[in-house]
Parts: sequence; structure tokens; C-alpha cells
Amino acid sequence: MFESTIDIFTNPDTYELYWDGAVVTVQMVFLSLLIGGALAVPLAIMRTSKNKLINYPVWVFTYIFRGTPLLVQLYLIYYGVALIEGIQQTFWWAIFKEAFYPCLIAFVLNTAAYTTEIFRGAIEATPRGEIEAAKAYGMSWGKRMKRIILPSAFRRAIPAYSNEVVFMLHASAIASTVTIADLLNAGRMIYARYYAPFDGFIFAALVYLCLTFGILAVFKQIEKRMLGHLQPR
Amino acid sequence: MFDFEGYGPGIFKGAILTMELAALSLVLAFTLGLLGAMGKLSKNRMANGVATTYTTIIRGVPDLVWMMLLYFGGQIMVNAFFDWLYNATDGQIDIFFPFNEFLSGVLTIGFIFGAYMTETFRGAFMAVDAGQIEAGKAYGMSSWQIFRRISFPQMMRHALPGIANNWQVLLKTTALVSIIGLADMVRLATEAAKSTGEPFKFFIPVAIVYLGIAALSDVLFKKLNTVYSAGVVKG
Amino acid sequence: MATDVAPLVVSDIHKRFGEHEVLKGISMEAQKGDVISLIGSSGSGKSTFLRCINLLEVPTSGDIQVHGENISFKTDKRGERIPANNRQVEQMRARLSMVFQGFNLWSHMTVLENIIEAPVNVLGISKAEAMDRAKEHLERVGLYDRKDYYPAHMSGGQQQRAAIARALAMNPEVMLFDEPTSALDPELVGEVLKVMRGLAEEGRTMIVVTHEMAFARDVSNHVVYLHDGVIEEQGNPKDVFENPSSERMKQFLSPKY
Amino acid sequence: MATDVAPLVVSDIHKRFGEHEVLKGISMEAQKGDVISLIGSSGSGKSTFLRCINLLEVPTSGDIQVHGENISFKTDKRGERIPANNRQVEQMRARLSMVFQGFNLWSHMTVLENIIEAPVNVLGISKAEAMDRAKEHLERVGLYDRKDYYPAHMSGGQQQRAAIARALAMNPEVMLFDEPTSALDPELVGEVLKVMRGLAEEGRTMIVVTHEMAFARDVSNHVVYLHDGVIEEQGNPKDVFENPSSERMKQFLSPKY
Amino acid sequence: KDWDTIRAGVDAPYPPFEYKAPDGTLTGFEIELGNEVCKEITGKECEWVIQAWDGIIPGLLARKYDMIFSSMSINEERQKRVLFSDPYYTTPSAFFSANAFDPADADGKRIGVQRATIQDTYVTEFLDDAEIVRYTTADDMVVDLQGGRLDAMFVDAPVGLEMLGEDSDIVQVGDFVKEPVRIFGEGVGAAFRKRDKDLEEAVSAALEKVKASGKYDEIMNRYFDFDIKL
Ligand SMILES: Nc1ncnc2c1ncn2[C@@H]1O[C@H](COP(=O)(O)OP(=O)(O)OP(=O)(O)O)[C@@H](O)[C@H]1O
Ligand SMILES: Nc1ncnc2c1ncn2[C@@H]1O[C@H](COP(=O)(O)OP(=O)(O)OP(=O)(O)O)[C@@H](O)[C@H]1O
Ligand SMILES: [Mg+2]
Ligand SMILES: [Mg+2]
Repeated sequence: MFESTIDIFTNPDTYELYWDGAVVTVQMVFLSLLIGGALAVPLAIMRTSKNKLINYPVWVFTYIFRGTPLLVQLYLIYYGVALIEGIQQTFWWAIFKEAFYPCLIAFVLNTAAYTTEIFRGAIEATPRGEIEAAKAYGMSWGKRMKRIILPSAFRRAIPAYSNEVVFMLHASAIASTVTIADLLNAGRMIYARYYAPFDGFIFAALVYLCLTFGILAVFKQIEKRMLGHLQPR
Repeated sequence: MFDFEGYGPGIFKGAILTMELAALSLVLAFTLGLLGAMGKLSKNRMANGVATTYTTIIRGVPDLVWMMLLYFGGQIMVNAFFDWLYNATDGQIDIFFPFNEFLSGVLTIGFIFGAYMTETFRGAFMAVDAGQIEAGKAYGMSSWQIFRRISFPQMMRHALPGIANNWQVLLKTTALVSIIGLADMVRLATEAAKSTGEPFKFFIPVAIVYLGIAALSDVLFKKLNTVYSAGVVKG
Repeated sequence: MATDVAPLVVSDIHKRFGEHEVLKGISMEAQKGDVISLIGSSGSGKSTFLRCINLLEVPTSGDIQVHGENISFKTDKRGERIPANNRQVEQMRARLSMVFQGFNLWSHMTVLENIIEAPVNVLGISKAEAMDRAKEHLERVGLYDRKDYYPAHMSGGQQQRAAIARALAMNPEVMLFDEPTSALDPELVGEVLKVMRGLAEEGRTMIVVTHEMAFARDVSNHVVYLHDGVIEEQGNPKDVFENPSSERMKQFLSPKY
Repeated sequence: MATDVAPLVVSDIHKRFGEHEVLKGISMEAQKGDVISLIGSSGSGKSTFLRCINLLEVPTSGDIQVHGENISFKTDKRGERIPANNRQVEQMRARLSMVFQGFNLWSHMTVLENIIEAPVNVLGISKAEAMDRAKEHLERVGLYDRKDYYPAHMSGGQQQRAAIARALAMNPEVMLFDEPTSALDPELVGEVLKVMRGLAEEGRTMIVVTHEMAFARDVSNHVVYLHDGVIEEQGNPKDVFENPSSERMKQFLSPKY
Repeated sequence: KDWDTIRAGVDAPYPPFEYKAPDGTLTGFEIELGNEVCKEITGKECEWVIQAWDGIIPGLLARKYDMIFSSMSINEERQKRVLFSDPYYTTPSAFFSANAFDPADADGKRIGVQRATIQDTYVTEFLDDAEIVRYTTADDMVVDLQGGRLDAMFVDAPVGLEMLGEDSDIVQVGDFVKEPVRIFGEGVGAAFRKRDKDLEEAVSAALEKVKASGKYDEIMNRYFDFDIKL
């Protein structure tokens, strides 16, 4: 048993495999969060609208994407898009052909749904008086959103959002099921190549653990800096 | 109404399996969560350290990684355990305790959500008013009686929203067992989708079933909530 | 000429919430330099009236004229009266600065940022200039050394003075105060009232909803007593306080005097 | 014979929280039927002393004897004094019923459930019998019609009376009261004091921490004045109140008389 | 040791060797052949355990089953871990593609293989310019090839033919691939834990009997129109 452990971890290919996997994982998670977050801002604003026609469709979107497993969403998009009549002939195919993009789309939609609800909560928690003050000083709806409501909501959303980031990192491990060579895939490769489940998966687990702690540490710093104004001294 | 090309009954069985898996995992998670919370709240350094390590490590690593580790490595560990137990070298004996997909699914999901439940329960225990427990002590109740008759029921009231939330997430996590080959709803839908080439036809109903269970549990938890908030809601 | 035009004229304001008519026809005119105190028991509609003035509530009927310009209204699909022109409302609000009971400083900004926010983003003043002026105003209210604090790190009295500085920074035609001291601990009330008295002496036009009878009597040049949505009595503070003509006003004053 | 044994004897209780010595050697004996009032200013250690009696706090040194039985202590790994035998502590506590300032009724149980809880689960009385007795006690405190209410649905005075019924249900040797009326609105204090006076007249042994001087004077047969962790003065209420010998006691009484 | 039942691990679906009929029962060339072999030894059919390919050897070592009977080619790398029976068939590997894919010019092309198979080893070593996409099961790979996500796949030739079907526009390109023997081995054998030498001998002997009795050909002819026997 230990011979194979030595074999595995003296072979530089192993580290290359994990490194490449980690890069793919980080890339994918980062892009999903970036795009998903960007989508979530307008969606969250729509979600707080009193107009049912604006609010309701967003609610349906978030309800569906939060209520079903990400894996099912991923399969639907991954296997589903290939079946769209004639898609292979369009330029879209260049995107969907790679497993990366269908996967990214699933992740983006999923995190957008969760983030929308996080932002919505934060927006709704904006003290009414602060909004009234903005009104009373002649700020238009757009200015109030941009200068008062969103900046204060984003800060308030940080703790909940940090959970979402960790969740996304963990959820991204399912990408390996649609052939993406991510971090977990590296573990599976080691396992299959050396028949060594412990070495393969525990090493992957450790890398995930480090990434998780890294994320949490970064958010702690951000919270300290951005939420200081809320803590009484 | 729907035509599932003969895969319908199979997928229905898969749905049942999903629910069994979710329910069993919840029981395990609940137990571990209680133990974990008590560990974290205990003054005993050992218990505290074990509980803290447990929650930190579990929550730092993706569920799928745990699942694979347990599924692929679990059998080896179980074998090693029995070999040790009977003092046998590799495979001299025929004791074989199968460590299958279902078991690793339940164990992984139970262990993972046990860590989340630990946090839920810890918060809930801390929310119980200290005076309630003092009153128990002052009337001569033993620690166990205080736990069973006072802390636990009062804690549950505070924990219920968190449990409901964990349950919803847990339910969706069961989908991952399809990856290690357990014939749950998602696995069967995937197989059906691949062999018929019609993913929408199978995945959309599966998604609807998940939404349905989620909606149903919502109603159930609302009911439970009223049971446990006896004495809180102003009559 | 412009200087002769009253900064604020409101006429026959009615406000109804559902079935309940809170304001039943209130008119008022503020000339430049006027300090008008609005008094009345709780629920009489003082806050509602003040909020109608800058359209935080839209009056069910009645007109508002700011510096001679009439605010125009229209009726929306649901039959509710709404302002016809949002731009006009915003411009009007920029000329009437409100100071709130709960301060309502923007919690994610420092005091200085709070003060320059509206001048820069609403009036379009350059940031550098806004900063210069903000410093003056901060000195004015005695908070210059706290300019980089966040609201949560200051006492209520300091917050309210910062809020007054924020209002001043708009260089408003009329300042509206809604019970500016009633959320403060008794020992902090004085510092805020002192600042307000200073403003009155400088000749600022102010409308103040207050429960501080001493302030109403000593500082304002006009007192309006509201009861159940109508003006029950008004006039020179001396006359009103020493010689109230209405029975209700007498009752209202009695427990405090 | 057992009847001659004092239900409660505590001797030379010391209690230290970290650096701070809160109790500096307090001894006290309660004979059957005694009503002892513990008075003293805030922070003098009254609650701490009461909590030491039934070991909600473990005294740093000193002995406690309940009905002739000495509670035994040992020292744990960290060098802290703890009871040697949890069973003994539980049995002892079952014989001393405490009534708390904040009532501490179990909020998830109805009044009746609160009352039968400890008798059934600690004393091992059958549920039916516990219910029968509970009804008596509820009538005693005038709450029979409220027996199926949850604590949150009752007034403070009712809650405290229910808590007294709960304590009575244990048929305790000594009842301990820690400021039973100080969390109550003034108009509710009377109903609780009336119940307590009744208990005293029935011959219950009671130790009462209280700020109600009238109660201490009229109801108790012994008053203990605590100051800064020591008994500054004690004796017959008449002597103590009318003729306090210590300066501090005089001061303590003066603002209220 | 008495083998009264033999548990055999297979990776399904891998038609025509092992796959599920629409009614859910496991069938295929190796299933039928394996059952004959088991009957020779124990008098009853094998107990089949389905296991994805990348976990099939660990599963054997972990005693989830006693034998792998799942188109496992005998090669050096595997012989380090497990014990093989005599080979019982051989099939070549082949590339399949919808367009004029040339294995010799695989630069930047996406080629699918099943993870940890001999085909995986081969493309990893010889086609390092290609983008290799690894799958856990063969059917995932076929879905992606049909969907256009792959330029080609490299599998056991009969499996490719069977899974794609007769009138598919995806066809075999290039020749069969059998070399180097170091990778592709000398045929397919049943695999065992090293200590189960007795079982290996029993299975090898049983295979011999099944071949001699003509049952082997009977089964083979039902699945193949060419000879795969060794
Ligand atoms: N948004 C609203 N919806 C319905 N009723 C309202 C609303 N705002 C105020 N009211 C009602 O209008 C009446 C007058 O309220 P207002 O706040 O103007 O009184 P006030 O004179 O400012 O009292 P206070 O001195 O307590 O602040 C009250 O009866 C109040 O309940
Ligand atoms: N758990 C504790 N840890 C540290 N210090 C404590 C603790 N409990 C009480 N004290 C301290 O012991 C002192 C006596 O407290 P205690 O509650 O006994 O006073 P008291 O006489 O009951 O006063 P009050 O009339 O306000 O209830 C106080 O200074 C208090 O701060
Ligand atoms: Mg008001
Ligand atoms: Mg006390």
C-alpha cells in the first residue's frame, strides 16, 4: 500500500495533474461567480419590485434553480443542448461543444439564483429611513439604487455570499462527471491509475480544504474592512 | 399523459430510493448533529476538539469528494477492520460486509449534514434561556432529565428553521449518489435519457419531483413548527 | 423679483390613508427667514404634513409651490394621484432639506461622505468644492474632528448634528425638521437644539415639528398647532403660548406648563 | 428525632468568582417554620448566597446540611471544588424548592405540566396523583382556571404564582425565593406577596431574598442584612427595623422609610 | 477453498459483451460465457456485480466480487496487481468517427476514451497532441460522439460497432489497432486476486471445457459474425 503512495507522490506527473485540475476548478468557479453575480444584481432588483410582472418571473427562476439539484441542471444543459435541432451548424456549437461551457452555464444559472435571493434579502433589509433620506435629498430611483441601496446591501450580503462562494467551490466537483478535468477528476485519475483511492481522493480533499480556507480568510478580511461601519465600537 | 417509453416504473422506484436515502441520511445527520453540538458546547477539551475538527473538515471538502472517498475506500477500510478483528492476513477469511453505494451514500450525506446540523443545534441550544435549565436543576432533575425534558424540546423550536433548511439542501445532495452508481431517480433518468436520446423528457419530470418534495416538506415543516412553538405564539 | 417670492406655499393639503383622513385641508406659507414650529399631540398629522411637503407622501389633494413653481400631479392607472414629473419632484426636494427623527444617515458612508453625497450626485457640484463646503458645515455643527467616523460609531446627538450638516450642504431654501430631538437621550437634546437655534439666528427658513415647547416659543416666529388634521390655532408664539384661544390648545399646553 | 433536626444549616460559606470574593463567611440556620428575609443592597451577595444553598453555585468553602445530611464535596482536576455525589445533590435539591425572580417556568409546557414535571420525574410520584395534588396547589395560588395555559399567555403575577405552585408541588422542606416580585409590574406585586404571606402563616419554612421591606418586617420572623458578603446585622424584624444597630443598616433603611 | 458461488464484476453497458436488455436483465457475450464457466465449477450461474471500469480492479481487491469477467485485456501493468486466467477472446481496438478523421494526424482533435482502459493508455502515450476526453462509462462517450462533442472515439472494435449500430454515419476509421502488445496484451482474460490461484485454475479449465464442448462457438455466433476465439 505504501509503495504506491511513494510511487504516486514521487511522480511529478501527479502534481501536474492536480495543479491542472485545481486551475480548471478555480477558473470555473471564479467565472461562474463573476457572471452569476453580475446577473444576480439586476435580478435581485427585479425581485424586489412591487410589480408582479417583473417580480414573478424572477421568483420562478430562483425557485426552480434553488429547488432542484445542480446535477440535474447540469445534465439537462449538457445533454439537452446537443439535441437542439441544428445547433451543430450554428456558431454556438463552438461554445457548447466543449464540456466547459455547458457546465459553466449550469453553474452560472445556479449561483445566479442563489445570489439573487441573497441580494434580495440584503436589499430588503436596507433601513427604510436611509432610503427616505435619499429621496428627500432629491435622488432619483437610479441614483438611490446606485449610491445608497446597492452599496449598503452588498456589504450586508457579504457573510451570506461567502457561504455561497464556498458552496459553489464544492458544487463544482460535479463537473468531473461531464468529462471536465477538474480537481476531483485528478483524484479519480490517480485512483484509476494506481488503484489507490485514499491517496487520490484525500489529496484532492486537502486541496479543496485549502481553497475553502483561503476563501474564508479572504472574506474575513473583506468583512473586517467593509462591515466595520456596522459594528458599534 | 407522459410517455416514458417503459422507463416510468423504474424512475418511480428511483424516486422512492431517493426518499429512503434522504430520510436515512437525515436520521444520521440529526444524531451526529446532536452529538456534535453537545461536543462543541461541552467543557471537555477532547469532545470539543473532536467536534470542532469534525465540522471544520467536513465543511471544507466537497460532498462528492467525501462520497467517492467513502465509496471507493470504504470497502478497503471495512475489510481491513474485519481482518484485524479476526487477526487474519488479507483475505484469509470470508467475512464480507458489503460496503455498497447505498451505504456510502447514507454515510456520506449523513456525515456531511451532521456537521451542518451541529451548527444548527449549537445555536439552538445556546438560544435556550439559561433560567429554564436552572429551574430544572433547582428541582433536582438529573442532567439527562434536563436534556430530555427541557433543553431538547426547547432547542428544537429554535432549530426547526435550520433543520428545514438543511433538509432541503440534503434532498438535493442525494442526487450525487447517482455518480457513484446508485440507482436513484437521477441515475435512472440519466440512463433512460442516454438510451432514448431524450434528456428533456426524463430530466424535467425528475426536476419536478424534486420541486414537489421540496414544496411538500415546506408544508410539513410549517406544521411541525406549530407543534414545537407551543407556548410561544400568543393565543 | 425672485426674492419676493415665498420659498414655500402649500395650500389646502388633504391626505387620506385608506378610509382614514389624516390631513383635512392645511395651508401654510413660509417667507424667507421664517422659523415655523409645528406642534400638536401624537397622531395629529404633523409628520404626515411635513412628509407631504417634500412629497415623501403624495397629498390626496392640494397644491405645493416651491419658490413660485407649482408641483404638477397626475392620476395613475389605479386612480391614485402621483407627481406628473419625477424630475421636477427631485429638483424640488433638492431645495428642501429634511432632517429626520431617526437621523437616517447613510450607514455605509463616513460623515464626510454623507455630507458630500447629495451635493455631488444631485446638485452636480465638484467633489473638491463639496468637500470644502462640507468642512465649513461640519465646523458649523462642531463635528469637524469626527468627519471620518461612521454613523454607528457616534452618539445620537452627534449623528443628528451630522444630519443637520448634511441638510445644510444642500444649501436649501427651506429646512424641514421632524422631531429632530425626540430620539435622543435627554442630555444630548441640548447640543442639537443649540445648533438649530444658531441656524434660526442666521436667517434660515425652517419648518420644525417639535415637542420642545421652549424651542417653539423662544426660537420660532410662527407657531402652528395641529389637531386631528386641521390647524386649530396659529400665530405669533407669544400670543399662542400665553394666550391660547382654543380650548384644545389650552389643554395641550396645560400638562407641560 | 428527625423533627428536631433543623431543615437547613449552612456554615461559613465563602464564594469567590475569580479574584472577587462575593461571600465572606456566612452561616445561617433555618428551623422548621422559620421565615427568614435576606435583605441588602444590590451586589451584596444575596442571590449568590441563595444559589449556594441549593448548589446552583458551588461555594468555595463552607458546609451545607439539609435535614442533618451533610453535602460532600471533592476537588476536580482543575482544582475546583465540586459536589462529590451528583445523586446526593439532586436529592437535596428536590427538598429545597427555589422560586426565581424571572419565574423560569418551562415555556414549552402548560402550567399543569410545569407543576407535575418534577414530582413525576424526580420524586417518582404517579402522574395521576401528581395531577390531583397539582390541582390543590393551583387552587391554593388561585390559578386553577389557568391550568392549561402556557406561561407566555399569562401575566407576570400569574406566572410567579404558578412558579410558587410548582415549588409547593415538591412538598419541600425549605422554599427559597430570590426576589420573587422584583420583575413584576407594581400592580401585580400584591397578588404574589399575598400568596407568600399565606404560606408563611401555614408554617412553611422559607428563605426570601427581597426588596419589599414591608414584607420582611411583617411576615418574617428573622431578618438577615447582608452587606458586601458578610452578615452585617440580623435578628427579630422588629428590633432590626426599628432599632438598627449598624450604621450601614441605618443607611440602607433610610431612603425607604 | 470451496467455490459454491462465484461473484463476477462487470462494467456495463459494454455491448455486445455485457449490457442490460430493456427489461433490465443483464446479458451479452461475456455474461453468457461467464455463466457457462460458473456452471462448470459451481453448478450455478455467476452472481454479477456491476462496477464502473475505473473502479473495477479496486473492487476486486476489496473483495466486492471474486473475479473480473469484463473484457479485461491481459497486460503487464495489470498483471502486477491481479492474476489472469488463460485468454478467452481477443478483439482489436479501433477509432470511430463521423468525419474523415486520421489517427495519424490527431493534432488538437478531441478523442474520447474510457478512463483507465488500454485505449486510454494508448492514446495518452501515442497521441499526446490530441485533446483526450476521458469517460467513466462507454455509453457517455457514445452520446457525446453522436452529439458531435468528440471528433473520434477509440474503443474495442466490436463495442464501437455495436453501440453505434449498423446504419450509423459514424464509422470505423483506419485499421484495427493491436500494437504494441505491451499495452494491448495478448487477449482478454478473467482476473482474480493473486491469492485465489485455485479459482484461476478452475476458471481456465472450465473455459477450456466450454470451448471444447462447442458452447463457446454457439454463444459467439449469436453475437458476432466473425471469430474472436483464442
Ligand atoms: N403610511 C400610513 N398608513 C396609514 N396610516 C398612517 C400612515 N402614516 C401615518 N398614518 C396615520 O396618520 C395619523 C397621523 O400620523 P403622524 O405620524 O402624522 O402623526 P404625528 O402628529 O407625527 O404624531 P407623533 O407626534 O406621534 O409623531 C396617525 O393616526 C397614523 O396612524
Ligand atoms: N457568575 C458570576 N461570575 C462573576 N461574578 C458574579 C457572578 N454572579 C454574581 N457575581 C458578582 O457577585 C456579586 C454579588 O452578586 P449577587 O447577584 O449575589 O448580588 P445581589 O445581592 O443578589 O444583588 P441584586 O439585589 O442586584 O440581585 C456582584 O458583584 C456580581 O457581579
Ligand atoms: Mg411624527
Ligand atoms: Mg440578586
